[in-house]
Amino acid sequence: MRVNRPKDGDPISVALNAQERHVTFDASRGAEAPPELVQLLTPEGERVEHPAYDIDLTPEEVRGLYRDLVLVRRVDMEAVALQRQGELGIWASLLGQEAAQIGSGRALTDADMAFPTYREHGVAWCRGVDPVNLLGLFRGVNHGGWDPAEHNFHLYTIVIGSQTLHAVGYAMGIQRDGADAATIVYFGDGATSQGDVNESFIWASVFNAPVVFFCQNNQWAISEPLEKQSRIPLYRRASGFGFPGIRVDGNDVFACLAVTRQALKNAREGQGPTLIEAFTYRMGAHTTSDDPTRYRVAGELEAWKLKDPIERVKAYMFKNQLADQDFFDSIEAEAADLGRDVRKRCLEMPDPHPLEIFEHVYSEPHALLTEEREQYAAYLASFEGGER
Amino acid sequence: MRVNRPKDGDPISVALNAQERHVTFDASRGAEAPPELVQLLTPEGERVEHPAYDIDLTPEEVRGLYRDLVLVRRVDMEAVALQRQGELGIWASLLGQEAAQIGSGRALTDADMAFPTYREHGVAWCRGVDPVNLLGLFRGVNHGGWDPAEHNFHLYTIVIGSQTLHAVGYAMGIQRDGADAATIVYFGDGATSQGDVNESFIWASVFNAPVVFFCQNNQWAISEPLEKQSRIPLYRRASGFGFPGIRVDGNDVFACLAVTRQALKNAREGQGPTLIEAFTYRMGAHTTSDDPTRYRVAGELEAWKLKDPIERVKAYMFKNQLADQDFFDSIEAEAADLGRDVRKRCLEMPDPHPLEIFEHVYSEPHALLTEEREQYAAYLASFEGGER
Amino acid sequence: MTTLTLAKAINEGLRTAMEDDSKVLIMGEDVGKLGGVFRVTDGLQKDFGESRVIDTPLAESGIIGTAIGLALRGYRPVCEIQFDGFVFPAADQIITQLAKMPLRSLGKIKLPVVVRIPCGGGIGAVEHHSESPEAYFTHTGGLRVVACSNPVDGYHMIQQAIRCDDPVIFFEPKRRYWDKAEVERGAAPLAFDRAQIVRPGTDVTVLTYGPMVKTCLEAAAAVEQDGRSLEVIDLRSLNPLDTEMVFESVRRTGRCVVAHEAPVFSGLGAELAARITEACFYSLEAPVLRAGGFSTPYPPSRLEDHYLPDLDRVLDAVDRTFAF
Amino acid sequence: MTTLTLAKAINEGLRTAMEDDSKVLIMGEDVGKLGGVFRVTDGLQKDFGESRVIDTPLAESGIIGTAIGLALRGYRPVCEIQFDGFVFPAADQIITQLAKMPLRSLGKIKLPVVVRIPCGGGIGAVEHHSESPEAYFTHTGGLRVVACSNPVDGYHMIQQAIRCDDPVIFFEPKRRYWDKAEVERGAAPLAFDRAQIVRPGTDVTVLTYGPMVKTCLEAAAAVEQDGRSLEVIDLRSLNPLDTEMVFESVRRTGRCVVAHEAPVFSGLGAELAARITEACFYSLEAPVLRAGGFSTPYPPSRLEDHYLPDLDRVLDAVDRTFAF
Ligand SMILES: Cc1ncc(C[n+]2csc(CCOP(=O)(O)OP(=O)(O)O)c2C)c(N)n1
Ligand SMILES: Cc1ncc(C[n+]2csc(CCOP(=O)(O)OP(=O)(O)O)c2C)c(N)n1
Ligand SMILES: [Mg+2]
Ligand SMILES: [Mg+2]
Repeated sequence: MRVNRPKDGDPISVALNAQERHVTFDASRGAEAPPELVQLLTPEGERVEHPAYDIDLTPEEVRGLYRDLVLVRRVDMEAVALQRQGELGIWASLLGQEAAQIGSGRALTDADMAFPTYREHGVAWCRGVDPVNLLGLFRGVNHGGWDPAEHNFHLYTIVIGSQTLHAVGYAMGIQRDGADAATIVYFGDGATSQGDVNESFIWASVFNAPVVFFCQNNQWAISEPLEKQSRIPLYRRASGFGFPGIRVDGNDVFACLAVTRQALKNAREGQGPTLIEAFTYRMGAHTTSDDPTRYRVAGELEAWKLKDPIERVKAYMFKNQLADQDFFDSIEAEAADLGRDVRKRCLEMPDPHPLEIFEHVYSEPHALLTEEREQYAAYLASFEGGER
Repeated sequence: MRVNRPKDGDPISVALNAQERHVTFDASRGAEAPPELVQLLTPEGERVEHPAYDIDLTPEEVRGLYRDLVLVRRVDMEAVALQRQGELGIWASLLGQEAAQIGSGRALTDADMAFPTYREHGVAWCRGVDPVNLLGLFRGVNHGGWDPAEHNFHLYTIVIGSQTLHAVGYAMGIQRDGADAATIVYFGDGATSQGDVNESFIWASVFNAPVVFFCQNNQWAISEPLEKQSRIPLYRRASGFGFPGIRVDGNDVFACLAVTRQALKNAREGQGPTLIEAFTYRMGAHTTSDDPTRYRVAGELEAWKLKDPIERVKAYMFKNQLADQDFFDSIEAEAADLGRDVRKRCLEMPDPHPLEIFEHVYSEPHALLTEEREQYAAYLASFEGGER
Repeated sequence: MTTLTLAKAINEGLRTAMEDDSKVLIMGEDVGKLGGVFRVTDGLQKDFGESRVIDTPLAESGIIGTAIGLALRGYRPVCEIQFDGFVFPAADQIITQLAKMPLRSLGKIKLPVVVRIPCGGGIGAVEHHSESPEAYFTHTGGLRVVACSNPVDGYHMIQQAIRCDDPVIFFEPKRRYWDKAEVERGAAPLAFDRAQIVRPGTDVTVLTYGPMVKTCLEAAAAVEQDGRSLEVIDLRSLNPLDTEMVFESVRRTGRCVVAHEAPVFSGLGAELAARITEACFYSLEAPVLRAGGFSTPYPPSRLEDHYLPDLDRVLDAVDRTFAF
Repeated sequence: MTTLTLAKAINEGLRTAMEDDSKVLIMGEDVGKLGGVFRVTDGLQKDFGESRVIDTPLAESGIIGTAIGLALRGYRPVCEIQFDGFVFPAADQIITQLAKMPLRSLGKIKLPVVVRIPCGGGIGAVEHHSESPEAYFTHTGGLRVVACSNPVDGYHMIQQAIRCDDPVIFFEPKRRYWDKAEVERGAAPLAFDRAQIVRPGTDVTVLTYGPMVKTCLEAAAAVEQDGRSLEVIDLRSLNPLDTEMVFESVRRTGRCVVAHEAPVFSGLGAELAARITEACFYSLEAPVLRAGGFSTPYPPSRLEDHYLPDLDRVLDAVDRTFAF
């Protein structure tokens, strides 16, 4: 093990330096120490120590995390392929962010509640949401449709940042219930600029709500690099609102797990909110509609490939003989099966009936929609065979 | 002189302590040193030193500041009286905040631009806006109506926080013009919770815009005490956005002048934004419609009366023989004249013509308003004598 | 039977709802100790505590956003927007989240959030304190929009709104807060989405809601002596509309005027006019005419008596329907 | 004459405006290097630099709020809202500030800010990417609201919008971005607030704008063989409306259908119906009928062909006007 300190010239420090360059204000007037990154597993698969955070995992648990990482990447790949083949309208890939999502997702207890953006396929996996359920939105057969209460995993939210307020409100509910639970809310680096996200920091702080803000800083908001959102590291935002912020290596599943677990524990114990900035990288396009070659250089991606969140766990497991080749083969096989299963059930997903347009808008009868529904039903019936 | 350190038990420290009590998070996890308050003149009228800020004022300048303070208080009093007599619909008194406004207002150069809330009568005064112009909005004869470009003083803004974004945009314009100017924007403690205000911090920081955020923390947002908006001192908010924040004694006109001058200078010189928290107290009601006895204890006001922003300057002038009784008498007389003049011209303010409803909504002809205007003119004409 | 002002009637309705269901919360700016700037929540924090009557930070988006979160956790928040003109910072949370989340979940989520908005002009206030933003919400599928006009409805409708499992935008006519009426607490209230004929008549149907109900009733009384009989309908529910009652009335009278304070252009009156014309085409002796605010921002208060449709403007529209 | 897509025509219009006036700025999310998600600002940052084509932080209120500040300093910002459904975080800045500030100053302030909004459905997108929020803005006095429907208008109207001293909400029909037409750069454009008869006819006036213009033209072509002649009017300006042209047409045809993608309830079609009925009461053979979106949130994309009024739905409305 070595003490955690990103090496000069490694992609993370390069990125950090690039970011620091944009800090133009006089360092004597309020600048803080350079950001420290909690890391427990290096890109090379070495375990490192961190003074404040550690984690003790059984080989079984490590294998479990590895399996999670591989399987969610497989689901994601399959979804990208499904989109390419026209089976999904669009897909927001989590490629590169698996560790941030699995690490934080596995830190949650059943009683905790998670509020995702549109990219938390890994967290959904940890919560036990059937991956096929995630596809409906992207296929265009529904806007989400799962029951948030079933797995304590809220619906995907597309309007950037709105879910942060829902999460804080939910956490205020937990407080009122006196429940032993916390809320975690996910958002991106771009989202930190939205008024709602900052209001959610205020609410959480003022009411000391049991919420963990989990920002996946993948360094891009579509084409905009991080410096369009902030000139200092994002985790520092929290200090301005009076609660702790911490930066974790978002490609290190151990560190993400350890840091999130601690923050959730603090929240449950009445110590209020924490902001976690998981420093990671969006290895894919923003979505399947995006073309990142228009705005970012290829070298960046290449550098980050060396920090791959899965490879380092694999290297660690090899080095420490936590698994043999059979294990890795079996996970590959499971992944292939899962991919096939997801694909098959995606293709089977039925289109909604036209009259579903009028369903679920209100929970009690609504005269206007009843009227529109009847008129449209009659209209449809007027076509030959009742089909347009 | 004595080195600046608020005494135990004085109202400011009491308030600070009260506020600190609400800081419930573990002090070892990110808490900062107790807030330091820049003060150059004590409530007793003693000049004190501050390591980072000082000011050198000629007797003439001190007398000028005193005159400003007294005259804006007089205008404010007159407006309150006018409201009581039914001549204004409502009035937002600046009582107690004169030093914050005169100090910061006198720090501005002609080229600088100020964006007020609805309470910056003192800043308006410094910009050379005729006090009577401020009354139109409160009398209900217009929504403001002055030309912001005439004195580089923007219109009053009632929607809490919106003007902060305007100010940053304006500052971005200054940058593009390469002008030697800065922008200052005023807002209250309550306003710091609005998304817009936080977005304005982000914009200012990312674009390094020449803007000074001047928050008058008068400790109340209508009936809500500061702890409903923040659990740490407000000036610290800036650190989360990567620019300096500083707390100044808002009842100390010297300190407000010194700190604002420096922040504006930094802005003009390309060092970007500063947040100034002027720690002060709303000695009056929120507005003439408000009844503060419903939510705050009388003792609080009594304690703050001892920190009166005008009395301390007077004491200082007496002690240092910067003015004689004649001077004070002449200012009183001038204030009385000004009050009479404001009153007289307020009463003379004509009601707008009904058809003005349709004016100034668009700058180019607009068919719909033309039509509505014509119809309403005809309708009015249909009444006897053309009057409803 | 008690005589209550509208403000007090809503206050009592809130109190009853809070007594009936411990999940009901009040949240907003100054709703606690102050009891709201109009005192509609007066005394509730004292009696139900700070965890049920929540003074929030000063941010409307935050109020609605956290209310949604509380509703997801099983609470029934009643949010106060201090004045009509300050609902816009919350527009995104209302329009993209509150209105759409139940559908997003295919009905698995219910969002029983009530957004109370004191609305309308006539109190001599400064900018943003006199607006009538209902059309922004009636155009937003997923919301129910209602307006009360009197203490009886204030008392009952607020309770119905709270009990309703859908999000409700609840308009309260601020210039009528001090109007009094007898309220019978035990009475069975009219259904939440029904209009009410508040004055029967035969010659013209006058459709209105909120603050203009009183104005229209006065207009009806004023022309009675001239032998003109106006039927005044208080719509109460603005989305959905009680078109059944409206159409029946217009078919009987053959003439219709809609009166509201909001700007006429693209206002709710347009929807009523369009819908009535389609449904009652052969019964109409004249087009449906509208008396409303002008298509400008709300003017300074010294002009508001010109801006707001008053008795004369309503009667002018009535007269004009007879000119066809 | 050049053949341009709508997206490219607006791009060229922006470029020309930027060349003509150094105060014109572009701002929004991803408008710089990426050229916008629809490439409408493609190449502009490269040619005009980062200080005139500004990639902003991800916050719509911030975009409009700072644009207002820039306009106060003499700039003419053109803001892009990435998709229709994301305009709501900016609702407050648009409705309470942009629309009202000129009046607040009694005309001393002009706010030449253009808010470009790619709008409408039909591209198979996820939630919030297919909406038609124009009615929220047509109901807001102080704003001009326009919608282009084709490359010629895209090229000219964006320049007119930028030259206009009033704030303009500028809708761009995203599913028509790739439609092509010949654009004559030197041609004298039609006035900004005028409607245009895009297909003359005699039997029914069909009023529409934005993405539905093409649909309505197809509808008109489809029924021509049945001997039914539709006059299709592209409204172009939604506030103010060119009522002169509209009324003249309806008086001629005696029948009118309004088609838009936005929900019918409380939509702009209602205003047109109400206004036309009042002005053309004796000419109308049938009520003005509306073909539009349903009064629900925009559905998932696999249902959008049912939600959006298509050729058949427009013709169904046309048929229904003949049933009266
Ligand atoms: C309010 C709002 N504005 C704009 C968009 C369009 N949009 C979708 S994703 C995105 C970038 C988000 O970046 P970030 O928060 O960093 O998350 P990431 O996609 O990188 O995970 C934008 C601008 C949106 N969804 N919502
Ligand atoms: C967006 C918005 N919400 C609510 C209000 C109503 N309101 C007017 S002043 C005020 C309190 C403002 O407090 P603060 O920012 O501290 O300024 P102060 O009045 O104390 O100077 C409130 C809630 C408003 N004007 N704008
Ligand atoms: Mg990102
Ligand atoms: Mg205050």
